[in-house]
Amino acid sequence: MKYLELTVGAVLVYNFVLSRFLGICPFLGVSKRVSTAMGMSGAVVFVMTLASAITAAIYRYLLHFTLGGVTYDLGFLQVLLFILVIAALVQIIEIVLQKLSPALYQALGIYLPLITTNCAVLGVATLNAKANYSVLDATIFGCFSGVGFALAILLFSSLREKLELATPPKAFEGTPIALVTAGILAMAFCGFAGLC
Amino acid sequence: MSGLIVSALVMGVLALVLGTAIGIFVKFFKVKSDPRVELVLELLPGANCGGCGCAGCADFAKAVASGKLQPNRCPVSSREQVNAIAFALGVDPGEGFARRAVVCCSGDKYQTQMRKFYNGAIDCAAANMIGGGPKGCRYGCIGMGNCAHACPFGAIEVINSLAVVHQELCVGCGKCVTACPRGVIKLVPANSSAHVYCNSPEKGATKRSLCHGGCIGCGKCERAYPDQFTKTGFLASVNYEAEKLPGAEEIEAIKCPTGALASEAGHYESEKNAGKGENK
Amino acid sequence: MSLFSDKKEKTGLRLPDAKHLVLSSSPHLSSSADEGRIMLYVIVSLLPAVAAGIWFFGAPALRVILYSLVFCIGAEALWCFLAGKPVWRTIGDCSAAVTGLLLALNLPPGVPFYVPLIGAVLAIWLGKQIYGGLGNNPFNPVLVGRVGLLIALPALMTTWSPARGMESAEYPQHAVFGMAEPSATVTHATPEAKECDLVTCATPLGVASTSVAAPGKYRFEKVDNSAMWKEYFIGRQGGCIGETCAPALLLGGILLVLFNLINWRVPLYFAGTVGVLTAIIHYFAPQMTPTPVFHLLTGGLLLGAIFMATDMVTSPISGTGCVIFAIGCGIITTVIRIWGNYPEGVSFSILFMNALVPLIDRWFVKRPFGYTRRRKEV
Amino acid sequence: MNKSSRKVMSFTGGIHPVSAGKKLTNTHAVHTAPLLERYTVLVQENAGKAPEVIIKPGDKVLKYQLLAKASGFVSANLHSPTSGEVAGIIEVPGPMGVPALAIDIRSDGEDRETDPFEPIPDWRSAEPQLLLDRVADAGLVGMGGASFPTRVKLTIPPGKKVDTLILNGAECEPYLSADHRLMLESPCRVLEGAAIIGHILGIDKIYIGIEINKHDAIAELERFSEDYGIKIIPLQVQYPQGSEKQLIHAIVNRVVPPGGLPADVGCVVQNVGTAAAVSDAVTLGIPLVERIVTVSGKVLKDPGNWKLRIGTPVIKAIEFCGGVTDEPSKLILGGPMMGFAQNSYEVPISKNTSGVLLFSRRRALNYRSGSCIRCGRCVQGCPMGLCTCLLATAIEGGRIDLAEQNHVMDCLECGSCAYVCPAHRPLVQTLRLAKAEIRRQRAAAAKANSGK
Repeated sequence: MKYLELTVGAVLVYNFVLSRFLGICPFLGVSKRVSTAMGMSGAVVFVMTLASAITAAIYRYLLHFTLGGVTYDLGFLQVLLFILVIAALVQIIEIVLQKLSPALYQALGIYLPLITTNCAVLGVATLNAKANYSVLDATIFGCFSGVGFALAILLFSSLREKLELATPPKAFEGTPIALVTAGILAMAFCGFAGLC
Repeated sequence: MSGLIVSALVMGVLALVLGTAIGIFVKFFKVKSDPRVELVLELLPGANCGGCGCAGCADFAKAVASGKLQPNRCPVSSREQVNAIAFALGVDPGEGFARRAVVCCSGDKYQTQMRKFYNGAIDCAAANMIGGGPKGCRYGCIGMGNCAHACPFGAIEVINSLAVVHQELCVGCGKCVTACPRGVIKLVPANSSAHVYCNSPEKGATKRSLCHGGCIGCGKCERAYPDQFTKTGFLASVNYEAEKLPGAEEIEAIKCPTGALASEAGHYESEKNAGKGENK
Repeated sequence: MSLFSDKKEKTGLRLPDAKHLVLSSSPHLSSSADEGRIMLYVIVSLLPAVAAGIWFFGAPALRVILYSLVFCIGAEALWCFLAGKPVWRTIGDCSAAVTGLLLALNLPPGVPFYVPLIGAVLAIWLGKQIYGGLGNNPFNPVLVGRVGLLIALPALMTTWSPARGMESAEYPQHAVFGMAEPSATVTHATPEAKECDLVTCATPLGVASTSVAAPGKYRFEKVDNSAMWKEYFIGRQGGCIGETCAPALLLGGILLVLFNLINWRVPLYFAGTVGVLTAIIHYFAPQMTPTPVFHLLTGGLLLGAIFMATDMVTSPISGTGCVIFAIGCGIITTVIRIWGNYPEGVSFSILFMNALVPLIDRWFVKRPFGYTRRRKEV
Repeated sequence: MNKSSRKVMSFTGGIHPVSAGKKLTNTHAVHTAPLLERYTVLVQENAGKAPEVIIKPGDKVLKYQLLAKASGFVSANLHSPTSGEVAGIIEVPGPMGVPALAIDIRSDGEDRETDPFEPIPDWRSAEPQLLLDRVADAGLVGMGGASFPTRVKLTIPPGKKVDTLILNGAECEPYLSADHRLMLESPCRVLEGAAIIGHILGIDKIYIGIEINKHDAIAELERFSEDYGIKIIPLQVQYPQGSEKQLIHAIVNRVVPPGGLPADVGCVVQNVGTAAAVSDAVTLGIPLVERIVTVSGKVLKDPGNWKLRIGTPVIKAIEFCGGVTDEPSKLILGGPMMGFAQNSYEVPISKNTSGVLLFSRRRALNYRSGSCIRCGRCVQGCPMGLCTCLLATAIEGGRIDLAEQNHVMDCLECGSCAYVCPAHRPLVQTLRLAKAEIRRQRAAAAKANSGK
């Protein structure tokens, strides 16, 4: 039951994009096509899961430990360490992706390295730390937060692909209409409030 | 003090581990890429118009970096930008290549007879498949703006059912040329300023019955300036390879009887003002 | 003797000049269907619900309906005027009128005039026109308006007034809905009612979600029993103007199906999913949720299933897609009703599923003629 | 014969257009048109390559004399509709909206015939190849609409085996009743032609599919069909019942694969008019120079079916019907669903002209470029099961690639979608545009590939 709450909460109720408003940059940036959005969400799920696991481990075992009778509290290093880990992860993904799927790499463009500074990834690490989740809980939470991001960007990209064929007034073409759509989407997600 | 050392140590060890991991991945997954492609891509305008003949700027950058094409093939880049690319790669920028598009038709809805009632999709290609749209002439501009939609630079305006190119915005990418189902749009040297605004090879009398703006092949221009104009059948054309391209004074001197031969500015003005007199 | 026919007099020949003949692509015939007529039929199908709403909630309901209609058509006209679109032709397709009526049916009776005003602007501008007008909107405009109002003005949007007949002595439950007993009557029929601003009551769903179980007793016994079901079915319950009276809504639904305007599967599968899910949950954990009959008859389920989920523009094209869409709506409605903060989840569920429509359309397209699932080698 | 108990075949999708149009003409017996002074016979009557003209201006020609010779496999001979003098080879308004070359024949009023071919009355014992050559020599083309040379259709590509011949007597287009009258008035010609085609192909399974609204034609054909071993299949009244793929599906329940031909599933489909022409060519030795044309429309004074020679200008056909009673706004060659709107009265009748229709402004479909409300009627109506509205929206938004992915190339252009569209969107035109564009792209790609 606890895990159900954790997952439903991460995917629907506290959706990273549509409820917490984190990770908006790639949400808007790579949602023009469903295929690239799926590639991006794959990368984000991967990074968030791994980053959650590693940062939770670091937070629990590396930032607070006792050595030779002295207790060290390195909490001030938290952000620094988290960014280090995330940056390294993203770097690895980038290298792998460039080799395995050059087309996707091209399509994701600048947004791939930008996952490093993606507030969603750092956000999930910080939220984990704040809630003091165990490594397993943090991994699950991270993974499903990523799934939540994936769900949001998948819905959004399919809507945008449809909107591309619509004929909005000139002033609303492109990003404005996308932002309005994202707003209405967030409204729909409001309905899930209180599920857990 | 020990806190400082421990934190430095923690950071250091972590950095080392992660650095090693990245190093290992690089070893297995590294893709060789030409850094010059990135460089050229950065210097290109990024309009992805396809005017160079490649599929987008990235393709063109690859072609330039590998020496297949010369940097000046990009119609959008200014001379300075082309030179910058050439300088960065250490290659020859290539001869001047600038072109502009011209819609060779003056049959706006006041000039040409709107003889066919057309009912259907507002799209030149679609209209062309059904009896050729609302205008009588089979060779002229249909005026539903496929070229205007295709133009990435917003350089084409449809005035009174006739597409007119704004020369100051046109870069000569040629997208409109492919978009036009009739082949009315031609690419001409950028420094030319006078054109024959007619595309119909039909007989003068037939043309005259369909459109007041068409070239009737009177040959006045060819007689006056044989180097700069050629007449084939009933259609005069500007000889764009001539030493000196015709300008305002030649136009003034010839006084084309139908106004098919006009300077760019004059053509635009007359289209802009067409029909205003009739409304009054 | 010559065989020529040309000598014959050309009589009765009044052919127009050949250049006045219309050129167009095939086909040259069309059925009598027309966008404006479709919307008109929708309005006709809505009329029973509108009439029931006015009957049960009286003048305040009529006022809200009129406000909503005027504001929606006005908002549409204003936008078209500002955007340089043909005003009369856009209004002539009646879609704004449909939106206005549906929005009114989704509002509680007796809300002040600015509620339908905000709702109309949200629905017409943000929900529809910003996307390019009828046909381009991915979300149901009415729901954009309603959900926007629900989030922005929760207090106003959950202040309900009792339906006609609820104040009578025969009504089974007064106290549970927050109304005074008829003996100490303060209803809108009496002079005292004029002194208070509004007579309010609770909706069955609202009561159900807040009711606490007495030890050893069925938690929802007060609101969920056969006597109440009868009242709910007739429409004697608190709620939005158009959502209470089941017979009127069902009649509207039948009309829509007869006019061939909706896919009958959508309301059936939507309501069916809610019914089946709540039946299962009620069977195993009766204290968690009321019976399916209660769920089907209360709240906006019928209105949503018949009129909102079936909106052509925002529901999937293919039959399979429609079924998936409807089942999704049903699941989310049930989940929100049982576990969510909001007592009612129909609007949210449809809005959410609207966002899924492009994906459903992409993944569940009809297989064209000649394409077999596995190409058989002959 | 108890018809109601018989199983009526059909297909999925499709529409039920208003049936009133047929009543204008389907009880009118076929009239033979009087001889005209002048015929303008289109040089290219057939799909494929234009035949080579073998006469010169000034030549005297006789009726049935060869005017143009097939210039390849996918090409058809052309014969003179009457005797007279060739005035010239001129440009006339063509049926597709673009000017086309035509042979201008001034009739001498005598209508003298030559005997171009020897009749083969005992064709059952003749060599199939001989009969096939006769079909080719007589200049036969598909008379249903596409005017594909019949010889090509009857030459089965190597590696394919056909076992079924289906005659298309569905005539599902509203307003048209030419095939109906043909079947009713000369059932034996149709049946004999079918039997000859069967003999050419070596097939004995022959079906004639007819929509049940032509019950009199069904009864008439059934009187003789057993003599020829031909089965009459009543079909439901549903458009486009007469489309090859749908017809094959309805009658023998085989599914022609996308992009495939009927021969891929062992079928050959021929129009009943073509069958009658085959019978004439073989048993009487007459080439194809005339056909039955429905001249109809509410605005016509006296609509009816006329036997018209090829090259008859449309204006004459209208004159035969006594002119108009109300101002028409549209002139259509062919049926109202797939025919072509014309903007000239001088367009000549050709071998595939099944109808000449005049519509008033009120009757003709008036297209609007409104936006789609996704009502899904076009999807229900599409006999090919395409999501027409999504395709059209994609094409209008410039996403031809999306349309291609969603099988726009399978579109029959039958017009069912535009017929039912409540927004009156020009769906067929949009889809046709995309098809042309995709074909162009594919040709360009193929050219680029072969160049490499």
